[in-house]
Amino acid sequence: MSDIKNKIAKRIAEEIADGDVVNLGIGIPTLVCDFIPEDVEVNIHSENGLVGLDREAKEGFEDKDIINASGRYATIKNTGSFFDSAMSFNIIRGGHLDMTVLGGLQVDEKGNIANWMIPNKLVPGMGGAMDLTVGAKKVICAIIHQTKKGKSKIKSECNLPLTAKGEVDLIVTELAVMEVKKEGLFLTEIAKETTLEEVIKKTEAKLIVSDNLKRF
Amino acid sequence: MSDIKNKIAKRIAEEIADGDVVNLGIGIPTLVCDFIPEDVEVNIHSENGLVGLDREAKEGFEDKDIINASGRYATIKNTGSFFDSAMSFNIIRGGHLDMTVLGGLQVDEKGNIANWMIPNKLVPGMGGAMDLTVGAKKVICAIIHQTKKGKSKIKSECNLPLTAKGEVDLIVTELAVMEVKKEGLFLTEIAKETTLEEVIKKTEAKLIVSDNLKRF
Amino acid sequence: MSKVIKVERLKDIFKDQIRIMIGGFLDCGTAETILDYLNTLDLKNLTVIVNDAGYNYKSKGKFLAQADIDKIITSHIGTNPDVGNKMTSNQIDIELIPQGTLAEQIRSKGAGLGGVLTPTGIGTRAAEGKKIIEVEGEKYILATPIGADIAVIKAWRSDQSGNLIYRYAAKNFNPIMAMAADTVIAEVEEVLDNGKIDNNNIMTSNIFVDYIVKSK
Amino acid sequence: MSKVIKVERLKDIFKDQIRIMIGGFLDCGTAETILDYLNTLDLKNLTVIVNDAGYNYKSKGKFLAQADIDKIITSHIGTNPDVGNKMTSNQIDIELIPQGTLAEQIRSKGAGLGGVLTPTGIGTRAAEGKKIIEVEGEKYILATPIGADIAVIKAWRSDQSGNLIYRYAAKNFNPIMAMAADTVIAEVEEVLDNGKIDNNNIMTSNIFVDYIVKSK
Repeated sequence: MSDIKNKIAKRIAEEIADGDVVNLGIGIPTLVCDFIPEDVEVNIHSENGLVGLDREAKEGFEDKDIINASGRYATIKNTGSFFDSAMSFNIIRGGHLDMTVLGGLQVDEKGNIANWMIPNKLVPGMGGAMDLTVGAKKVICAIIHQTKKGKSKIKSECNLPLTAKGEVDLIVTELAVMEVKKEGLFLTEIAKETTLEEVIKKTEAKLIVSDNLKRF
Repeated sequence: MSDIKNKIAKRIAEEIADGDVVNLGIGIPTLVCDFIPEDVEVNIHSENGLVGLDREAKEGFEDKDIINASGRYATIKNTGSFFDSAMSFNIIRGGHLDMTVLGGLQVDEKGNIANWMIPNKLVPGMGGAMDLTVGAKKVICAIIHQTKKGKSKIKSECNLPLTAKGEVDLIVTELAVMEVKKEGLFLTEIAKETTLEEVIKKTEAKLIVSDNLKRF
Repeated sequence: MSKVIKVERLKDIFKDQIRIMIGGFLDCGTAETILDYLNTLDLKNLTVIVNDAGYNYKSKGKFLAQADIDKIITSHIGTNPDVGNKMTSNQIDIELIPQGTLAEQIRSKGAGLGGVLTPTGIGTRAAEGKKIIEVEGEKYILATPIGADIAVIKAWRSDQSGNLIYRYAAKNFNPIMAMAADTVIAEVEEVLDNGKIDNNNIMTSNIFVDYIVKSK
Repeated sequence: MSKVIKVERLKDIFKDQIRIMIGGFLDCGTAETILDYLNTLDLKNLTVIVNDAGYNYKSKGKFLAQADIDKIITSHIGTNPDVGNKMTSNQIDIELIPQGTLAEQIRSKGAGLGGVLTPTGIGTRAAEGKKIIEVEGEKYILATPIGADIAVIKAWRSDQSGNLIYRYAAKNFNPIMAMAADTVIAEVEEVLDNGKIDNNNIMTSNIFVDYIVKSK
């Protein structure tokens, strides 16, 4: 399982350009950090009110007033800064983030994403996810291709309550990289460990296979 | 003339309670400061971005970054603070000022005030005046009773473009103190130097004379 | 005059059936001394506005899990299963709002605005029952002001007059809640004499703060 | 990487027909070195967004009086008779907006909002041509976002990465303009090495700032 998650995170890391301001959600997105090359400087925004987020704090070096959005003690780069929640979401909603990476329960070929509730079962709330998907210039959904029961999470249409409508730009799973375009979902890359047939079979959404299909 | 202005300012100073947060406009309102008793602590807000405004700076002690809303070098109390213009007008519009004192070109019996332009003649702009009149809990208009040509500035209805509609609570001139109420304009005080007849004669607005008319 | 009070004084300030805002993001920037004290009172039929439901075993999260609360307005309750259970069993009404919208709604109250137009949540459940306004072909949700009777906020340092400086990521919702409640109670780690606080870096002016409680 | 540039580099950044925002309240918090340099360029058909028109004999006010400007969006021009004359003789279009509304419109742009509802100006000329929206029986003006191609702002200190700290009342419109333009140029009095700035008190994060010019 952690291999799968790392594969997704590693591929997403390639999307980050030097100098980008990026917000990484909880779960797989957090792992993206570990795969960013040393020569790529990324400015990580955390919606609880900081930019320039660095690694988690070492034991014994925790500062009660520096946490990340998961509530874990963190550190900040020497060029980092802090702000209140209104400013934090001005940054998010105002288009000042180059990218956000979010997990998902479902995502679909229209770029819809559902990741904040399962009616009558799990209702944690949307937190900052709705703002992040609407506001960031590029929205990447980091998602495991299928549910534990073998159902595709890459749907023709999400049936869980949406986090955002038509905002996802790129979907990365352990099997495939898919771009959301007006014409539909473009399959641009498949994993080295899979076949085109397997990807199509495991994907509910209709895929438009790129002429230049790559491996990752 | 300065006698007249000081009389108005002195009377308005009596309206200020200990601890009040107050914004004083340019002109006569600025003079109000000089008449506040020592035991009344007033927190003066200046719309350019500070609260706790103190006297103007002495020559040789000016700080380029501490000015009042008239652009004059000022000083700040040791409990004062600074903020940006969005916050400054949050304070104004959000009802966090106990009082504002403004000058006027005209004011009327419905509590309308005009003080920002004379069409085709003087168009300085409204600056912060529209926000101040709408936002402050109590709006006092400090105004000389008549124009130089002997016309009443206390009108039945303003004919200059309005700064605010129905927002003035109290009008203080060198001749009279008038409260704006739903029923109309209540004359509650007249100057020691005048007579009721003179005030009525010099006032275009209809006055409801208080049963308990006082002198000031 | 000092605004510093003993935490026990709050017994006379908090009443049944009021609306309380509580600052903080998870544990960070939460007034733990005040919340611990509130957990000893027997308040009834409260409404609470808070970013998240925290953790059920301490301060804010314990209060949300155990106090007699009719309604919580929040962006996330996923960290507090007790609150989730109370919702599922209809013991409590939970209104979930996107975090950035919640921040703007609180700010709007303090800023005297009638609301803001946000693109966040268009096409999702967050738009249900909300007024939709179109500006230049784009749809926005009208997010109206949210205020409270009392705000319980946390800062780092204050002076006796109530000026506040926050520390690092402990700002979050505290500065905006400081503007949005009739009575504002700030818990601080350190109370300085007037004149000893760095007045260029005061984030919340003393005009907003009614009481100061020192952290235990 | 340092964002510090020589003021002469601005020749390549400013173009004809662009929208420029300029921070400052009268003289205070205005980027005088940059404005003095712009006064040597021959830019054409500009639109300028600025709190006030300043004084005609220096920096901002001189620029507004002498440059080839088609339109100024501002709250007050009363201090600059040259700008007033240009308006009267129809050489320039002046859009006057209440100061607090102007601040919110600039903030809205940076915050990704579709606008805010303000009570300021209802029943006055400021409401003419504006959309009026009623919320709970109260009328509000819909104030829509105002952005620019370039913002010219003034801060006190920066680090090489572009984090900004302002000084006293020189904040005014600078922090909100820093969020509302495609390119943000900050003039500062002092440039510190990364890590040397007090990062708890950074008011504008480096993510907003493109270039730093040191004051002469």
